[in-house]
Amino acid sequence: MQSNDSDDAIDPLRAEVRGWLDEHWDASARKPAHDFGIGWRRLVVDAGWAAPRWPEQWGGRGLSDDDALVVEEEFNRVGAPGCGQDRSHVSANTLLTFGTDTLKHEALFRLIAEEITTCLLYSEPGAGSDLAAVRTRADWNGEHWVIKGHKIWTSGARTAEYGLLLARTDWDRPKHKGLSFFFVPMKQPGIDIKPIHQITGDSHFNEVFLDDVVVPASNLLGELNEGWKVLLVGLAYERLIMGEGIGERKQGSSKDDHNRADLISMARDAGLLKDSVFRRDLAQVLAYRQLNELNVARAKMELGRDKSSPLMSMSKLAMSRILHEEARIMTKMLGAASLLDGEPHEAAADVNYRAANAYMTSIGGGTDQIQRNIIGEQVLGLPREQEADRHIPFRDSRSVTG
Amino acid sequence: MQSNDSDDAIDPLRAEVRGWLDEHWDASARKPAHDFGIGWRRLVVDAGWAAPRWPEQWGGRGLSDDDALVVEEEFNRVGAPGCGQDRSHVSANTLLTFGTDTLKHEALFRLIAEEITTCLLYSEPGAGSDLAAVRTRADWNGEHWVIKGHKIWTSGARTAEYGLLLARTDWDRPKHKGLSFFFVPMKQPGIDIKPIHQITGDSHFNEVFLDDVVVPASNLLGELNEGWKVLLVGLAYERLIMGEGIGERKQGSSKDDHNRADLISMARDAGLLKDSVFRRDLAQVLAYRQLNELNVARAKMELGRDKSSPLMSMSKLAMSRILHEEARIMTKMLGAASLLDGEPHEAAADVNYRAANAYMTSIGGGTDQIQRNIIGEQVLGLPREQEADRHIPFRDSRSVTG
Amino acid sequence: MSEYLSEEERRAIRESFARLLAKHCTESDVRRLIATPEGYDRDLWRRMADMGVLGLLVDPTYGGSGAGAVELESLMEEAGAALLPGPLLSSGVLGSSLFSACTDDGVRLRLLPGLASGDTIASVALTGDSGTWRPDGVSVDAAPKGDAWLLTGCASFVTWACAADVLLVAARAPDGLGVFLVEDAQSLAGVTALQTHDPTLHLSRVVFKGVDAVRLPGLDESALEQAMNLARIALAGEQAGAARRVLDGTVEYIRTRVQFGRPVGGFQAIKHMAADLLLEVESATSVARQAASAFDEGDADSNELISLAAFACADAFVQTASSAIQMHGGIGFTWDHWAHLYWRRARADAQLFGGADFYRDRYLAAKESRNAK
Amino acid sequence: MSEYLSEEERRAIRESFARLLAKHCTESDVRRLIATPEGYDRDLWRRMADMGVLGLLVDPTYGGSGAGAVELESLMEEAGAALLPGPLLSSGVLGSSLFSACTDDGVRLRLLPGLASGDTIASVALTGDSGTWRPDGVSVDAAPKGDAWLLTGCASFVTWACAADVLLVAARAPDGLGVFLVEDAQSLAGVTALQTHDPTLHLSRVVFKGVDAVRLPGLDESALEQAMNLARIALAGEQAGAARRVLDGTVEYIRTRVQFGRPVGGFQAIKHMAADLLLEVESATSVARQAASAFDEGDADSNELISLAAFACADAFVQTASSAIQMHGGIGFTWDHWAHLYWRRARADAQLFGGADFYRDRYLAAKESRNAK
Repeated sequence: MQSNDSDDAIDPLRAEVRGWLDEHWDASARKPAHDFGIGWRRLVVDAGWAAPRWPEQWGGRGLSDDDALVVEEEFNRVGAPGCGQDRSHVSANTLLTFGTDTLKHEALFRLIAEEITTCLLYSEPGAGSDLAAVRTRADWNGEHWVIKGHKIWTSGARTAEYGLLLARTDWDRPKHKGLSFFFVPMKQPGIDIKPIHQITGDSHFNEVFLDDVVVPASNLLGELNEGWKVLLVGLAYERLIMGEGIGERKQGSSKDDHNRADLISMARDAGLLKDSVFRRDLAQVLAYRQLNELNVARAKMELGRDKSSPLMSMSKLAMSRILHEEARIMTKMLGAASLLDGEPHEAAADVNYRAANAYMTSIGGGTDQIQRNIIGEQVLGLPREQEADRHIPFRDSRSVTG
Repeated sequence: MQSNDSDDAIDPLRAEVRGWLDEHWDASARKPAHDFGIGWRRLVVDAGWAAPRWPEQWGGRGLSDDDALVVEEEFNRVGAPGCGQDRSHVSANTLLTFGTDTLKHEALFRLIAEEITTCLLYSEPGAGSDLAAVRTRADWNGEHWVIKGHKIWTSGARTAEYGLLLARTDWDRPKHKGLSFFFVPMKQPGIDIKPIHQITGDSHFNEVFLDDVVVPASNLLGELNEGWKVLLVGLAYERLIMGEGIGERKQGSSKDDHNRADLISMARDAGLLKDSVFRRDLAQVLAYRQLNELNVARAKMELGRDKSSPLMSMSKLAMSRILHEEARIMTKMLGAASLLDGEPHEAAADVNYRAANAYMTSIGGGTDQIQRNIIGEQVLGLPREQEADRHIPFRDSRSVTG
Repeated sequence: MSEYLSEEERRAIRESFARLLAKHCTESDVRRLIATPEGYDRDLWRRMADMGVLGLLVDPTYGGSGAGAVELESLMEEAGAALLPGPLLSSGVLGSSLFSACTDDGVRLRLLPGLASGDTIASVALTGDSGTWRPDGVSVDAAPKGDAWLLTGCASFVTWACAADVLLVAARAPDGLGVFLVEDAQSLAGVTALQTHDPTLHLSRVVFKGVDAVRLPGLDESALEQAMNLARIALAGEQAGAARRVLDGTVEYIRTRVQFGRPVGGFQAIKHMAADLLLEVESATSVARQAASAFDEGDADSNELISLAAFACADAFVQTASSAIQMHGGIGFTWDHWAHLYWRRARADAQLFGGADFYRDRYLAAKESRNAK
Repeated sequence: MSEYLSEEERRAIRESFARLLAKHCTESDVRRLIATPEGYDRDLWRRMADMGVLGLLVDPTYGGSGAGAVELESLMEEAGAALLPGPLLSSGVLGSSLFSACTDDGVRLRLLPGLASGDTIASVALTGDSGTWRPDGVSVDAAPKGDAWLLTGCASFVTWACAADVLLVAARAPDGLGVFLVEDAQSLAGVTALQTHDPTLHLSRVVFKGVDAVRLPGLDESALEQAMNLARIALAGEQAGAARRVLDGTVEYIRTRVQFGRPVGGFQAIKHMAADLLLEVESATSVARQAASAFDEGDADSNELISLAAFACADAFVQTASSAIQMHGGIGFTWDHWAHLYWRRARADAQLFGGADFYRDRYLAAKESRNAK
């Protein structure tokens, strides 16, 4: 990976990106150089920089991973957003891989230009860790798919243009074999969205009730009854992102996006840096975080930036411990003050929020227990957990029969 | 429970025990008052004090639990051994409950007089946690039982008069339903005893190879193929005893029987009692032990002295943590000195022995993991672990087919 | 143990209290109370008084039942299990035991009957902004002013001052710590309600700018410590009882919640968490009860046991409530589920009267001094 | 990273070393060596020299390969995995780096070629009976005696002194800590072999009653610290490699050991232990390697990373080896099983050069000073 900036050795791609950015982006003001009549991100999409690894047909430039990183570097260098969607945009990548051309034409460019958003309609009250037990049904009425069911843990449901839906299309097959994956247009009747109040106080998530919601044939992703495969691609991404600590953002709260705790400064302010008991705990918590960062860095180095690795699958589990332990040590720092909460007690509110929000990582996107199963089975090759209803028709499963 | 010592209120039983002891036991010298021509323990047996709860026919006095405790108190008061076998002698109690009269006449009195010992022939290389998977076979040849198999983790095999053996008598029934329980005479050909060298350096245990060993019909305990039930009685006892910390005895080593570590004195000698980091760890380890003692005391108070209770089943698990943590903190106290070992480095040898020997409690008599299953299932009523071969003929189980 | 209550009476009052709470302090009652400014149920308070719960520690001479720490701990297990909000610990434990220890019979006659009958509610200010609940954390000064005293300074984390008729204040007098009575607490200026993490707990900060108060004779630092010890035992009982309730509820859930075709409690990861929690809950129960009994008996190891109870019960409740959320999965992360209410109480209880590490050290110090003998 | 070894050469030497160990340092080899007085395999030592392992840190001028911490760490992962007994750390790391830092080219020319070829074995005495491996733990004094020096005092926990031809001694001179050379170490009086808990490790205690020695110029406290840093990195690599091997072996066992009709690795209690261990093992690997790379690059955070590696790798190896015994059940409790050999090494490695808590504090101190900037 090179980041040689000397002009004499500059490669043509880097020169091109740089030239384009010089023309379109005002690096000092951190905004577009002119009013181009369209949004900045759409401008980036049109230029082919939003997803440079993608084929040209879908707005990309068919670049190699190394070349795409050159593009990202140049964008980062001048602080211009909009690049790297081919690496980080879960829904768009899923659509690119599994979608029909009709649907791609309809949604792909708007997604990577971030003109529209999506939401995830995966979990159900009866299908949490056991996602393949979903009972939301999709039936073909001769014209289009008709959806009926109850989803939960959906963030951004109200603003989303599409919901990525996992639904059952065949009840006579085993649980994993009768599922299909849809892009559901969210702006239609029959969709009822009810916020979930979390233990943090936030309402980041929703329940979504679907009652005779219609979906065109072209919005089926992948093959009929092969929805589980489509889903796995998205889930792998979600875990990877959580492992890098993005899960600790206070999404939906009034706080900053990136608020990693500066534990040393906090400890110094609390006069605890001379307390040897506290020092040991603090050192261990800092170590957990740094070790995870080193693991992630090594994984990226060993395997290239956008491939997954055994290390990545451990990262979410590590992050769960980090967030719980950080909240614990911060509570200790505050002592009795952690009894308080709310705006007048900012430090307490922050600590208590973190303590509750840590469960978002240890439960959301697969509980710690499920993560350990995955690591044990998929990384270490240990025998699968026995699943009583894995091979029987889903309609005979205890999820249906109770 | 009364321990009123004033003569005017003394109950007749207490008076009788006291009188007997006055006559037979020299409390100041802690030995029998005279040479009675037989061993002290046999004297106690003959007087009916060794197992006072038992029926008179088998050497007891048919006393209630409360009355038996009076006898024990009086024996303890003057430091006389030999009482309480009806509470603590696992083999003898098993024999009393399940044995034939022939076998009882042959062995019961000698057992509680401690003239003979027994050993346990339960575990096998392929049947550790899964004890019901034993493959040692017992076949009836028309005259007696013929035993063939390989047992492991047997202590005291060389000196034992009898081995308590779990063997398979029916291979066509499910694993738990084809086992029988025998008292095997150990002093006979066909029994080969090979010591196991443990990680502590001790050789407390043996492997026992049985090759056409013969056992009379009267040495079958309980019904044919009902050996699992007989076994459970013994196992419950073993766990109870480990939970009270008897497992931390250095059996087979040259050290004392009761050598609970005096961690506070050790810490004081090591100059660590002023180290606040160390103090916290030390306090926590002391707490683990004291909490377990309080649990055991409460269980005894709530349920009477020789009944089992949910608390008792947790005690072995607690003791496992206690012993491992004590070894850990003692290692910390020694620091670099724990690199050493052997006689010239007594403190190091002790710590390193304890660190290794802690596994005797966390693995022996049911691993911590098995204990948690038992607590979860039998105390909390959670669903049983699925056991793939529980309901199939044992000869079709993976333990046999590989 | 009490000279006044028989074993049967003790069991009977615990069972009655449990039934009362099962009826009037359900989860929905607690949620309803959280939304009210008072934060507790005056009717239930009255019923608790009628049942003898409020006067438990008060001598029969003053209308109580003259029971001891054993009875108190036992009832607090029920209060914890039900997540009872209100000034029981403030008024029924700290207030009652301080007034009872006061050597002025006039004060006792005037205050204790009201405390036992529930007509008077006491709140006790024990610590300053440091929130250490140690003598050195007291930041109110008391200066003599004729026969009376003048209080200056600040107390914080004062439990249920909002509900109090009388306020007892630990303050530094020229001759050492003392306890001072401020009557008509509702008209006291300088009381600020604090927003709390545990919505079932009401706390206030009180600033004293020369407040008139009466010094309670006989209440020195050691009397204060005795009252604190009773409060620690009560809190330990609350924690043990609450932890047990949380475990029971969680076990019930994992027995019935089906995933992967079977109840999740059948999976070892969950089953073993439950087994480990049971050990913590049983240990908490054992030590809370033993600390109470040692206190009543005046045993030499009672301080050691009280410290052990303080951190073991705090840790057990926090661990149980924290694990319960994890074991419930997504549903445990929702506001409408009961788990986080206990989790908040567990976090709060772990701070009241000082943190676990403080008591761990105090426990070791007590063991050391016994070991040295 | 080295200027002399290419990426391919580095990979090649690691693979060759791994093959060599797979052939000559099997479990039965280790058990055989444990029973010998020497405790290590002289033939294997020679082969390691031929392969360039012993001269890894030695400049090509003196017959070595002039590699750095990155290569060292990488080979130590293999050495740890194979439980290699012998003076690699003493001679190949501490000895080599101290002699290399000596400013007297004559000393370098005289000693380094022998170290690289395996003909000379060095042992380094770094700490006294306190076993702290800190400057204040040095309890040998050096007094000038003409051109030479006289050593008095005592050093302990000296690794592989029994095998050493030359002994390097950290001692307190009038102008501060220095390093002193005692040649013909085999005829040195006052060396006592210590019985060790880890039978693959040989330790001695050395009493100096006026022993003649040569002071090595250029070796002050900071040179000593640099050599220690290399040794810490090497030890971290050994721990990471050993922990990985233990986990691999344990996973292999639980994949095949059948109880209750299925492999025990299918039970969550065991599977999840393995998953948690993998996280520890991967973290140990990451930090050992990153510490090596930061050392070679002279990064500002290299001290921080070395301290982090020291405690994280020690803890990871102890945890992995301890859990491995538990996961094996009864068979893991037998002397004939390999698990306890690693467990003993893990416990020993966790004490060498200072315990985990010391490094945890040192890590925090390093982070503090970076945070303050």
